[in-house]
Amino acid sequence: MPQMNMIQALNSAMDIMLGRDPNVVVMGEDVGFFGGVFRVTDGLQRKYGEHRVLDTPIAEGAIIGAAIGMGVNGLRPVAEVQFADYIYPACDQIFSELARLRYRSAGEFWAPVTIRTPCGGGIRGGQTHSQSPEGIFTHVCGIKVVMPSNPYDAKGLLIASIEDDDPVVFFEPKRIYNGPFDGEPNKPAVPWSTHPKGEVPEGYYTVPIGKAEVVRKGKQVSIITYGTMVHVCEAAARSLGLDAEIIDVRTMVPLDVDTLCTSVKKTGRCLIAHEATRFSGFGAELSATIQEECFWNLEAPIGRVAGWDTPYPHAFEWEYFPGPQRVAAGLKAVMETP
Amino acid sequence: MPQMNMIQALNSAMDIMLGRDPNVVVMGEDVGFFGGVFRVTDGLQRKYGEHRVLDTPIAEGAIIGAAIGMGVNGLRPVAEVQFADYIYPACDQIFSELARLRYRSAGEFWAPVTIRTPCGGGIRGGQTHSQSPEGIFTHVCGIKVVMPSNPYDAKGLLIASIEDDDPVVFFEPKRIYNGPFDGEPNKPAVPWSTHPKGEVPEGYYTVPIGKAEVVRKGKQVSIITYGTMVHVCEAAARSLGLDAEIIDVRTMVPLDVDTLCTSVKKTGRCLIAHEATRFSGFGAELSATIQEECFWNLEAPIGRVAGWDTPYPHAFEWEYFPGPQRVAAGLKAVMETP
Amino acid sequence: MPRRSRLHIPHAHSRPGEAPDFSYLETSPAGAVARPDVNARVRDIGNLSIELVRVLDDDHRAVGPWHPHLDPSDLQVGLRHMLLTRVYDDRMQRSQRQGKVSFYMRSLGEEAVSVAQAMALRPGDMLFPSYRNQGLFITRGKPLVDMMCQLLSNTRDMCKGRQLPVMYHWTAGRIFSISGNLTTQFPQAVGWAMAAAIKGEDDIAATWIGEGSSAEADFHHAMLFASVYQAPVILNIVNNQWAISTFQGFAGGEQRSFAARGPGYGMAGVRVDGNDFLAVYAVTQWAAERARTGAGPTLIEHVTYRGAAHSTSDDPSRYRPKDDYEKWPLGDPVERLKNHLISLGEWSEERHAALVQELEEHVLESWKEAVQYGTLTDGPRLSRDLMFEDVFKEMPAHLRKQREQLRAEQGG
Amino acid sequence: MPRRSRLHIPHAHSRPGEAPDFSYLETSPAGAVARPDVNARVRDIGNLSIELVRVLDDDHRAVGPWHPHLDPSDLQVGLRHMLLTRVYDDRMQRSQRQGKVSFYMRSLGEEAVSVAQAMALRPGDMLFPSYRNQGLFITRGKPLVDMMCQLLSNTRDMCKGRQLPVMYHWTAGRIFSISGNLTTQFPQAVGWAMAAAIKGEDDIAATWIGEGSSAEADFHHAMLFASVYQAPVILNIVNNQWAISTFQGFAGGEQRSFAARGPGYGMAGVRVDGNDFLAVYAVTQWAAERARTGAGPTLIEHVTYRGAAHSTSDDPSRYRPKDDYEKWPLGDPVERLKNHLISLGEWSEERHAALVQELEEHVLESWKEAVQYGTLTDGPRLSRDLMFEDVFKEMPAHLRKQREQLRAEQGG
Ligand SMILES: Cc1ncc(C[n+]2csc(CCOP(=O)(O)OP(=O)(O)O)c2C)c(N)n1
Ligand SMILES: Cc1ncc(C[n+]2csc(CCOP(=O)(O)OP(=O)(O)O)c2C)c(N)n1
Ligand SMILES: [Mg+2]
Ligand SMILES: [Mg+2]
Repeated sequence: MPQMNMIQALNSAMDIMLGRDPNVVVMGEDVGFFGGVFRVTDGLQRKYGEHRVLDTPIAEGAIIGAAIGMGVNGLRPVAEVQFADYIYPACDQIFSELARLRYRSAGEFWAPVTIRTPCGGGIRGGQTHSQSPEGIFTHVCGIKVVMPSNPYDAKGLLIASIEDDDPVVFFEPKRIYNGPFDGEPNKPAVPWSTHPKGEVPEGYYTVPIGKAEVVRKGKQVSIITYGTMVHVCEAAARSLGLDAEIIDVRTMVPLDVDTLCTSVKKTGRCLIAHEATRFSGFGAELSATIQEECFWNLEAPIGRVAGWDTPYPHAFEWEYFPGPQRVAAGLKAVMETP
Repeated sequence: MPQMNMIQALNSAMDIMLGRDPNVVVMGEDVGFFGGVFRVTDGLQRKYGEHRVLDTPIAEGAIIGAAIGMGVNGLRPVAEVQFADYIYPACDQIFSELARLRYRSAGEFWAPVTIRTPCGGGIRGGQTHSQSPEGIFTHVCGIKVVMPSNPYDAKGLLIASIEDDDPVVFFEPKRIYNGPFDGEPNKPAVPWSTHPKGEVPEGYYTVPIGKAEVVRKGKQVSIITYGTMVHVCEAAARSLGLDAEIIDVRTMVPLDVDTLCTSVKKTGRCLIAHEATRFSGFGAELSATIQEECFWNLEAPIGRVAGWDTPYPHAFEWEYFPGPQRVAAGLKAVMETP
Repeated sequence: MPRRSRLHIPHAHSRPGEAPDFSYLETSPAGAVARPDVNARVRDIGNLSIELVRVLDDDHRAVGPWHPHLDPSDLQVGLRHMLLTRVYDDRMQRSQRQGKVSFYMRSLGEEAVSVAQAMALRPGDMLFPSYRNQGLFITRGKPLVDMMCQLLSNTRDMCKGRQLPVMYHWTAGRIFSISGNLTTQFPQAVGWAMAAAIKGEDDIAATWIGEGSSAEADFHHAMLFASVYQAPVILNIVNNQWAISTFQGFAGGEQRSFAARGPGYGMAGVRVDGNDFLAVYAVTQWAAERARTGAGPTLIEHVTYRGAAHSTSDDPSRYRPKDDYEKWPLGDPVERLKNHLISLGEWSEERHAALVQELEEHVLESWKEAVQYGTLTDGPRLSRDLMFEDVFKEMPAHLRKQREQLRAEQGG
Repeated sequence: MPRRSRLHIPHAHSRPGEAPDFSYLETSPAGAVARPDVNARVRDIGNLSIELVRVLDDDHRAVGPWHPHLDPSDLQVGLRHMLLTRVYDDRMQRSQRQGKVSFYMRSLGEEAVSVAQAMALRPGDMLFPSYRNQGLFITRGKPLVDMMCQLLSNTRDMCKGRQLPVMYHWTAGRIFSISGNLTTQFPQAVGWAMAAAIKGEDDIAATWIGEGSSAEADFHHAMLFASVYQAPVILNIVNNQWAISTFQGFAGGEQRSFAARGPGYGMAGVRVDGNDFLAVYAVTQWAAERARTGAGPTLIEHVTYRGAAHSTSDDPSRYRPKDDYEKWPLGDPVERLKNHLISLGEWSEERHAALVQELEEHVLESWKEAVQYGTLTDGPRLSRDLMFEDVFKEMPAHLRKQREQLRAEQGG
């Protein structure tokens, strides 16, 4: 099986879809001639031409506005927002238009737009290149929200997103573009080739939207997480010698409540972890839902581990990042019963 | 004591602040000559002149962008966004700039902007004049988020917001502009003069930001809510003959966790209610926090009652609105113990 | 407290109680503006964005290079559509006043814009309207009953009860869903046109906003993308002088025409008398040919006047003189086309009166039929289950659950 | 699969491996453009937005009506600031390559814009820069050590470690905090200027974006508000031909100059040779006088070239010819001012070399001092507690709690 890092896997997903479906177009700032600032679209314009892989002006709102119109006219736009921190100029087109078009037109108009955007910190990006705004998008009904944690899922979920007739906001945790990351910045970087999910088929396949994955079976506690934090949580649980069940949410909307709750009902304990700011982050919805569904099975309060409720500061990146220490502290609290 | 409805109370707050502080300016679409589409700024331009009360072009992003610059230059802008549904074009200026300016400049620059915006449904506004997007703003660190439920609080909180050196997004539940509303659209409208909180002092006073209020003391269950839903929850609890403790959150950020948790620890049961869409709404954060703090006191799962996870449909306004039936069903569930 | 201020505040030219004053309006005589080749370079036709293209003169004659030489029968069709729009508007306005409809917006005085443009475009061209373009639907032949059912949110509502009245759409008629959010359709139309160009199809897109809405970011987004990719699109600003209570100066019209934004973005900009059916037709034809032949997009500013209130929620007597509309220098589009046809010997007051009556009957008949399918308050209603559909293509579990909850809540 | 497509795709004029090609650039001879009165009406000075204001001719002489007649000593100050900017950039770039600084952005080739404009404005005028305006800080006298400490996120970092390198601010120097989000400062500057006008104060605002950034909505927001309220502001577009990998055609520059957007919005627009110190100075002075006397805002397009990479994260050899910068027809701003001074007999190669050496030493000294206050990796560090400050004016309970949590997490 070929090895791919996440950049290659995402590139392969778009390559395959550009090849299979003449209506797929890729667009965004620097995605064409240059192949993207993270090189995720490298080579695609050369291969499919500049009418299928479009460089755009620097106007996120216009990119999404135009993509909606293209979608209405039968194309399947895959639009890149260069950093998730720069998606806000497109909020109105996403929230008011993309998310609601099918609804307001009673199913007659819709735009199958996929919005790809790199998120998360850990690359010395400071407060404007590190954000994880996924929580905001989960509150807007009518869009699906996806975040993969590894190359295999990245490719399969991106293909599924492009094929989906609903709009999808697809977050790419940029810290793990090149390798899994356990939250210890001083350890040598590990490539994806060391990870089973770095094995990625060359061809077409999908990973279904709306399905969480149990990435580690365990009995003592359920850790519910996504993106980069999947790897951090694995390391933290291992360091504590806990038999944790670790679930990668993968799709935030629609949420796979069954998989999450089956696990929590079994273990009786639950820790939720994400890199985004804690207050009103997606962890809140996870916690509230699990509490509603699993209350009678809980042996301790559901815990949340997250980024602090501050911007992501350049100098304190690793104090901000919810690393293995913070996860371990969270796990210890969840394991206690008075 | 004079009687005021919420429109008059808000108008009075701005009138007083325009009078006390020459740096206060009021700005927005139709707020000047016309006095606002809900008449909240009626008469202010006549009284303070068109350099203090400014009509603006129809560009919410520009209104907030300009307000930030005005704030940096020593003014205290009170900017109206005509409907909360139209705040999204301003997301980037609010999230990336207004919320972070003090932080990124290490406290050297800031803009004390208050953004007023009418929210909520129940006025046959359809999907673009009915939204309650407050939850989204609570996830953005650096802005305070306020929603009053009555004229007295509206005036006191708006004055406190204008005086606050942090930015505040101030949501006004438009359904209760003219009178409290218990969720029964077919009953005759009730004016604020029938409600104790319709008594509003003429002069200056503040209601502190960051303090929830126990609007009804009770023993059996804590209902945590805000805005229009305060009145609906009161009616629903009354109809069930429950001795509910009802708490009006008033300020979402910073959240008065103590007042909420003191109550839930006492009653052991908790229902959270808001009009906004349920999934990842502010109720999720309330539920998660209360669960974390009060887990060992809970006798039943915390319940959530909210708008459905759909846009607010014109024809099904009352099927969408979380009225007394939905609240009562939620209360019944919370009161059950297996 | 009053401080010396250097800030310029645009002032409406007349306010309630004052005499209407339209001295600010810059016009050109009918026939005075040259008609350049459709392939003209933008830099050579800057005058089109400042002058005012007009065809009908004060004596009701069609003059000058923009005269589109339409058959009288086409003019009669145009007149009919404009009148039908007006009669429909009047009747629906009354239905709102009677409490049958929750909200309504008339297009009084602006009928020529929608009707002439719909006629000048091809059926395959895709239209992205604002809420004041009912004339597009009417001209393309959308049955009035369908439109009324939307207003009533009834069992035949094309929007399944989800949208505020007037937010129609018509897939078969190639008219996009109207949004309550201003200007969002502008970049979408450009994207649609870009897709047509990518696919090598000949259809073009056209879209409309009010002058007030040109302040929104999406105006710029649309202008920029249209210019950069030379998208086959017509971008229309209907300058009816008023947003809600603010006049066009608050959208930038005091300093420069709206059409002038076109050349600023390297795009053709044309300022046209929006109450002159023939001029609007001719300019649209010119812009459509430009777009279709790959000569680029066009921004058209239609200079017109909002004869009615902004919507049924609004009282214009609070912010402008009561008789403003009567004094509008460019007259009334229906009257002007009617008089032109009469001057051609192709129309008469009698035929006109008969047509009005016919249309009134047609509207009334349609209304009678529409209310049979239910109103907001009476009669058959849509199933509440529909509320949960079309949020996604397939209903996810949490919405199925909420649908059940609602059924339980409402007993059944 | 390839389909016939009519979509226009802008093409860079030369790509890696090709010979640089600047034939697209439209220029005017030095001295050729008239200098209108500062009170000229926008409609009468449209030419300023199309032609190119230049003062320095090919023989290094200052010619024509825009010649600002500065004292040679002022020109020497300007040269010094430009050179210091360049030397500082070079040294910081190297520090980044050595891993001392996480990120850096040079302004090579664009130094005249910041330096001449800062000199032409008054100290009280408020500046809202982009990330490529380090020359503003340098010209206004911000100590280099302060700027370096920001790059190092060290204990004397004015941003307390919160911002990416180059996102300086300087309250006392009246320079606003730089944002990582493009164009957001544009409407903020207009708002600042509106406030100055409301308060009746004489200070004006000036703000800068790259030509690529003019695509963002905030460009339109700023243009519109500045025009409607005639705000005392100068809006600058630094057209250095490139965003990251996309050339200026992708921001609309292929169809029309960026300055032409000005007249489109009813605002003065001036296109100036951005590598001509004297021309930039003169145009800024003209625009500032307009703003200060209430004659309205001005949009200035500075035609220049980004001589270096976009940032230290970028490799321009992937998207443009390696020798592009050398072939740029408008030359280098430092060389041009130097040669002008020499031609005036007010400068020499020797004095120049000595100045460069002096500045290099100054930069090195400053760097030595700055690193004493810590670097990202070594030396004293800011207290991590600072992370929780300034989110709000007063720290709310949840942040105090998180601060405790972090202390516990990190032991103590
Ligand atoms: C984003 C947004 N902001 C504000 C509104 C409220 N609003 C609806 S119509 C209108 C005035 C629009 O004026 P104009 O564009 O001139 O159109 P006209 O009504 O004259 O046709 C306003 C402010 C809205 N619908 N959407
Ligand atoms: C809103 C936003 N979108 C995208 C980016 C990423 N980005 C940073 S600089 C840049 C190019 C800007 O080019 P230009 O405006 O021409 O400025 P220059 O770098 O040439 O000075 C891009 C795309 C950003 N910082 N902010
Ligand atoms: Mg209008
Ligand atoms: Mg540039």
